[in-house]
Amino acid sequence: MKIRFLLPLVVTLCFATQLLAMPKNSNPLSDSRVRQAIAYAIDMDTIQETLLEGKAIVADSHIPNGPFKKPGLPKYSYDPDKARQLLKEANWNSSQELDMVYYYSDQLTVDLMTAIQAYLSDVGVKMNFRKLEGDVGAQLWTAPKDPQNGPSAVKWDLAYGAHGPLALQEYFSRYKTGDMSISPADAKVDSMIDVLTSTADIAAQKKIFFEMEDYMQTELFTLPLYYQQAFIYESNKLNRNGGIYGNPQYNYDWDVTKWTVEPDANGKMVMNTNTGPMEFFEHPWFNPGLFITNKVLFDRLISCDGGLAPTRPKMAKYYNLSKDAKTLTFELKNGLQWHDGSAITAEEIKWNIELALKVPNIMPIFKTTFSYLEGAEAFMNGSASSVSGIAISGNKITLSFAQVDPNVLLTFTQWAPLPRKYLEDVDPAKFQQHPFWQNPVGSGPYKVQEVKMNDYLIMVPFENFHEGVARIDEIVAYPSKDNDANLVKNASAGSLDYGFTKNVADVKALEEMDHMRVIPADIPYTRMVWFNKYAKN
Amino acid sequence: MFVYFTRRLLYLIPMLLGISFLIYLGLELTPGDILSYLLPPEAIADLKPEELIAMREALGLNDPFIVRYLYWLGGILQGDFGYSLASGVPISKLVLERIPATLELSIAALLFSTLFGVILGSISALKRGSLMDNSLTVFGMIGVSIPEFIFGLIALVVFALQLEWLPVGKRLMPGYDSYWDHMPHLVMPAMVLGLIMTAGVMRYTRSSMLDSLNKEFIRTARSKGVPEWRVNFIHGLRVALIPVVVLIGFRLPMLIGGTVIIEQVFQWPGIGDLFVNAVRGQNYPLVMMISFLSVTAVLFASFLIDLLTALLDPRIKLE
Amino acid sequence: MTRRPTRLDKKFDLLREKTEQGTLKAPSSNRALNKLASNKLAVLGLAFVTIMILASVFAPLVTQYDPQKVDLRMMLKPPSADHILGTDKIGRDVFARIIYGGQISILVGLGSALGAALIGVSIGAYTGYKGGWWDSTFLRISEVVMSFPQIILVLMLVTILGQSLMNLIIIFTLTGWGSLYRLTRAQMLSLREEEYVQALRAFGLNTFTICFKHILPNALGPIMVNITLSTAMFILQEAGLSFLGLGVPLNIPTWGNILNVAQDLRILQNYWWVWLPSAVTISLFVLAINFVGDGLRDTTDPTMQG
Amino acid sequence: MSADQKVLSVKDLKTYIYVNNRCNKALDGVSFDVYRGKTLCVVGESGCGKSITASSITQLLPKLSRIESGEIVYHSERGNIRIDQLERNGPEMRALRGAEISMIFQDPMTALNPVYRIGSQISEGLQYHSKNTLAQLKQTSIDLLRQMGIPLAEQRVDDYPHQFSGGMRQRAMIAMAMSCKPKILIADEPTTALDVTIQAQIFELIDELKQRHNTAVILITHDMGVVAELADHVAVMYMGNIVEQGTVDDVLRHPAHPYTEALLKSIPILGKGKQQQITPIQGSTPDPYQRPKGCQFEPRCPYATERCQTFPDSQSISATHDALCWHSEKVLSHA
Repeated sequence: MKIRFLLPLVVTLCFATQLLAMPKNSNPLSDSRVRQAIAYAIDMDTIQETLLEGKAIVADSHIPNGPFKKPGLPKYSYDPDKARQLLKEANWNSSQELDMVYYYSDQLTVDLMTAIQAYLSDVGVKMNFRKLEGDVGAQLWTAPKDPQNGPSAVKWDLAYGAHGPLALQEYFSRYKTGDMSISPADAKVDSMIDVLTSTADIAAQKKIFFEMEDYMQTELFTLPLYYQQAFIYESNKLNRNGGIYGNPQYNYDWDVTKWTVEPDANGKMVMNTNTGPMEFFEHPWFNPGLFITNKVLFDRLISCDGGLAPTRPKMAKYYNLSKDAKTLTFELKNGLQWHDGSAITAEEIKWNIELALKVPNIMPIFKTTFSYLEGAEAFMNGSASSVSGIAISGNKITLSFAQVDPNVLLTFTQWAPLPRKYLEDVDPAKFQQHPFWQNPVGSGPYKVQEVKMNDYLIMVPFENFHEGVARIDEIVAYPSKDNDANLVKNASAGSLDYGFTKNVADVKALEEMDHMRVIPADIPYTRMVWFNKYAKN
Repeated sequence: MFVYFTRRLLYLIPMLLGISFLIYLGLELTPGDILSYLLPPEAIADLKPEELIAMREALGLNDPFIVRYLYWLGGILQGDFGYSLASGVPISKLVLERIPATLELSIAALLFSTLFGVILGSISALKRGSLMDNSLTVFGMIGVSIPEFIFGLIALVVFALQLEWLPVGKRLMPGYDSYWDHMPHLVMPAMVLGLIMTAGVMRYTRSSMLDSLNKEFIRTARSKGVPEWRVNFIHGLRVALIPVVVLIGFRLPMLIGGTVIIEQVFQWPGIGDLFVNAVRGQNYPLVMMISFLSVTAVLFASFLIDLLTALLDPRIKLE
Repeated sequence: MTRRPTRLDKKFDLLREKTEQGTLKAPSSNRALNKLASNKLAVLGLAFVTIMILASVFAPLVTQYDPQKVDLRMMLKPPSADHILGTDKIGRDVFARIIYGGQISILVGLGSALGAALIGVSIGAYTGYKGGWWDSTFLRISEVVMSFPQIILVLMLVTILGQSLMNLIIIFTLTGWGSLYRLTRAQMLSLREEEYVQALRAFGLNTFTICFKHILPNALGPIMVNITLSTAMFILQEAGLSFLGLGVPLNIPTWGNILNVAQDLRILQNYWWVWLPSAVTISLFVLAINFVGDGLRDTTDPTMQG
Repeated sequence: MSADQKVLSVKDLKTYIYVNNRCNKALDGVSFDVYRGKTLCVVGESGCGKSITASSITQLLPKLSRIESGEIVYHSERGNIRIDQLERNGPEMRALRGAEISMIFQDPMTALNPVYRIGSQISEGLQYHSKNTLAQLKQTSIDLLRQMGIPLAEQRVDDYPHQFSGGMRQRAMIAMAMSCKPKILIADEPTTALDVTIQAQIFELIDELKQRHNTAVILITHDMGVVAELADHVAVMYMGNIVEQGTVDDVLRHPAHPYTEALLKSIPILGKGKQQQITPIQGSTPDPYQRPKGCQFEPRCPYATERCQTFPDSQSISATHDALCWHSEKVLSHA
């Protein structure tokens, strides 16, 4: 519908491509030449080698390297002369100071900002940076009332940050007119996003991705700096016994049940790790795999490979996505149990999906998938008591979608159902605050044995796990966030057997330890500089 | 005496009321948003403004100020310290869980610093002007001049990582059954915090002892022909201790403050750690309650110190 | 049975000899200054503090390097003839950063101490002299402020005001005035009973003049001591806050921020020149200030003799 | 006065004080004797060295001072003891203090330890100089307090010093000093800090004790009235020297030193009525660091001559009476 309405606009705009290299408003950053000049001014290769110690990949698009990335995208390799020339063409006013913001509190970010500042000043662009405090989200992403002309509702000119979505489409879907604080309405982008988010066919997806990447990178809507890698570290005591490595921030077929650890003096296999709960167990619907607890306490319907491509059914006996990608059918395995021994039913899965629709902070792709279900809208606004698009018969669940979601299978590789009987009374707005999250009951290969909230968490194998009982006797998780500040201390002291980090400095230190090994993993996690292209007042 | 202390205790009430109001007022002015703590910044980027507003409303962040203050105060009076915004866990539970750790650390550090400070300070005063006195004074000064976290980190690298004498940090570990099992974990944080505080106690004991040794009653004691140790300790130190105890009372806030940084260095799961996390996460109720409770603790402890001073100094009973 | 000579005896013999020969110099007229000068540690401390302040103020003359000049190809180089204290993680000259960092650290320390003194002393002097309602009000307020563990109050205010250089100075000032207030007030309470004050009052001088012009100068000794000691304390606190990531924004070089990289154990263990010089600088500076403060205390405190 | 009655003789005692890197010759050759059951009053202006004399005898001198030369001999039952040669706080010295020679200080407010009960402070010396059980010690304290005329001694023995009035504290101090029945009691201006009405009571008490126990008393005072009342012998001190000494009769009635003469003229004598002429001593005490070359009193002395530029020898007026003045004859005849 929308596409048909927008088509004439796209055509008109195609004529205007010549005009694109002009400032669109009073903000010089709306001029693509200025943005390109900034890109040329920064020597990302040197930064990658030195500051990032080679532990990153220089980016030439939002999208990480892989089949969905168009070969030969413009790279903007370091060329200060070109930068100066472009700035001259764009009549850059050298007295203007750009205001750059960021929200990380680590030393590396400050160092990177300092380096970028130095590079920019080299070509005659003044830039000052500051860390955002307080309500970061609002300061970054408040969209202007008038998405066409602005003025900008945020103060900054440049923002450094990262985007690491689960589905590649999300990299671009956020540029849709009215959603973002930085880009004036662009019909071409809108129309491409519409195609992107409604195509399930791989070939068609590739085509539109290529098109989109090319447009975004040529115009340099946003400057991708580098692709962050994740670094899995393991002690030499740990053996995955053939289990594969993959994106450690999400769930994949890592076969944790087969892992072994050198037994301790008592003959017990104990694996020490971090990301244990600090005040509560973070629920798995927002960060499905960032914490060890969410990985091993909960099970998913479908499994996927290390690159998160769906591969096989897991809790499901089988699954089937119809040709038009609008109907997904599962059948649950027989005899599935929660950790407390009660049965997992198909009815419970339905209740879970309905709850997920009402919980405000869940992972965006889950939200998208569920809200595309038939009758989801009616259920959300209260006019229906249940979602009509979910049909249950015995162990079989049939999901009918009103709209095609290219990531529907991905959702079910990450989304974990929860036991209904503990959460029946939950207020969706305070989902995370429910007492359940002090000692959750799940369906994964490990279950909670002892929670000592500020000291440690002990998890032991779930004796009725449907893929066999796990071999490691105890997983001990010490409390930390996903970027564990005490990682190096604890690893040197030998009290960490598994974990992952994105902190380059930590990786270097881990690599220097004889008893640890580090395995880099490519993840969709792009660090970039956003340009605020709206006019400011 | 009973009247004096009852009065002293009653006096705490308006004080605490004032403090509670100030704390609440102060924290209301924080620009932070609990959502920034609940969600990583990347995630907020993906949420729509109306979703953000709905989430704020649900968390009760939109009531008028005085209403929120009265609710809060009323809650405290009924023993309801509110709930952590992050987890929904009662704050009383969170704090109670952490109290043993902080109490352990601060009492150990307090005992250590008092014992060593008083002993070294007295030696310094008795050997005034000697090499011993001068080196103790200089060491004490160096001690208070090194930032505590550097001191802690170096101790950690040397004793935990290089020599492997002591655990690198944390408190309780799986398999610890007896209360004493985790004592090796306590050694380093308590020593580091204790040593930092020792310098102050030592310095103060020295000057108080010098003061006391210059008093007339010291000459009186000597004129009776009693041995020197008795003159110095039973008469000199005993009187010198009174201001030292008062000073330790004054330094209690410093002790609690010191735990904030030391707990971070040694992953000690105490109140300080909880507080830093709460500040970073702008978890208002938690920050408010911890501040309030720490001041209450300080006031109550100084009250106890007053009691102790009265026991040490018979002159106070008349007042 | 003769007494064995002690260390003191030698000193006594010398003094006695000089007295008998009449060669003992009469002490100079300014006893306090004389005493400070005879305190070697205080003189040494004063010299170090002065050198550091001068070096910071005239930083461009001391070092040719720009403290913010990034050279990614020169990162983590050990001390050499070019970079006498080596380079940091992004190739900046560590020596230059310490010298320039001194500007901010000393500004924070001294600025906050002076700010606290301004508030504490003026309130303490006036209300201490006047007494009455204002006096008891401020006494209560100071009690409230001082019963907070300082770092907790500071952290609370950091979250309220946000993290910036100016805010930090304001926060330190707001949290630090209590002790100076108490001190000044106590001095005023005893001095206002002195006879010369009664006399001034009888002359009909106004309160303000008596208070600030006639009494306050007599209380300056202990106040100066307190200001020096507060300066040392604030410099240490700045470092502590940097450690928590809640101090001066990381992009501004301060001693605390330079030292903060020691949190990275790899730097702490392998690249001593990145953090140790700033640790030593902070410690020496604080130590020096403490020595000066102690020296000042000894000279202004008549009960300390010997 | 036979020699066996002598309990203490001080000969040519020099004690110097070294404060602020200077040398103050506080006692510059002091000699006197003390006799059993007699009171020696040492008089003089403040700063003349009275208290230093007292603390030299017990070696309770300030830290930065020392006995340079001279002798202090204590004639004990076991023989003579050279006090000046004992280690300051050594065991021999401690054995004398409290037991044989005890002291009462100027200010009873500060001389008692504020944190201990009166009783325990009184018996503390006794505890070290004799073998007694705790109960005995307490009983002795009570008895002593009662002897000192403190009512309800059984109760007051458990009081703290701050609960006592000034006079009572000084009584307690005396009880403390007398607890071991010493041979010599040194009272260093024991009443200066007390009310006038209490002063007389304290002196009476000291006199009574002296008579009862045959104790020798060295009373340091600047009150000539007290001297007239209590003293057997008088020593007048000026700038670190004893300028005149003798029996009370010798010194008060026949002063042979211009300073004594001036001192006596400068104070009113009770009962002489309004007509008496009071003449203040002219000039002021010199700076101890800028002493006159010869006679210390020379700059203020009406009798001063050229000769006074040299330090005078001691002039013997009679067997019991000496003065340190070239013109003592003149002074004597003047009076």
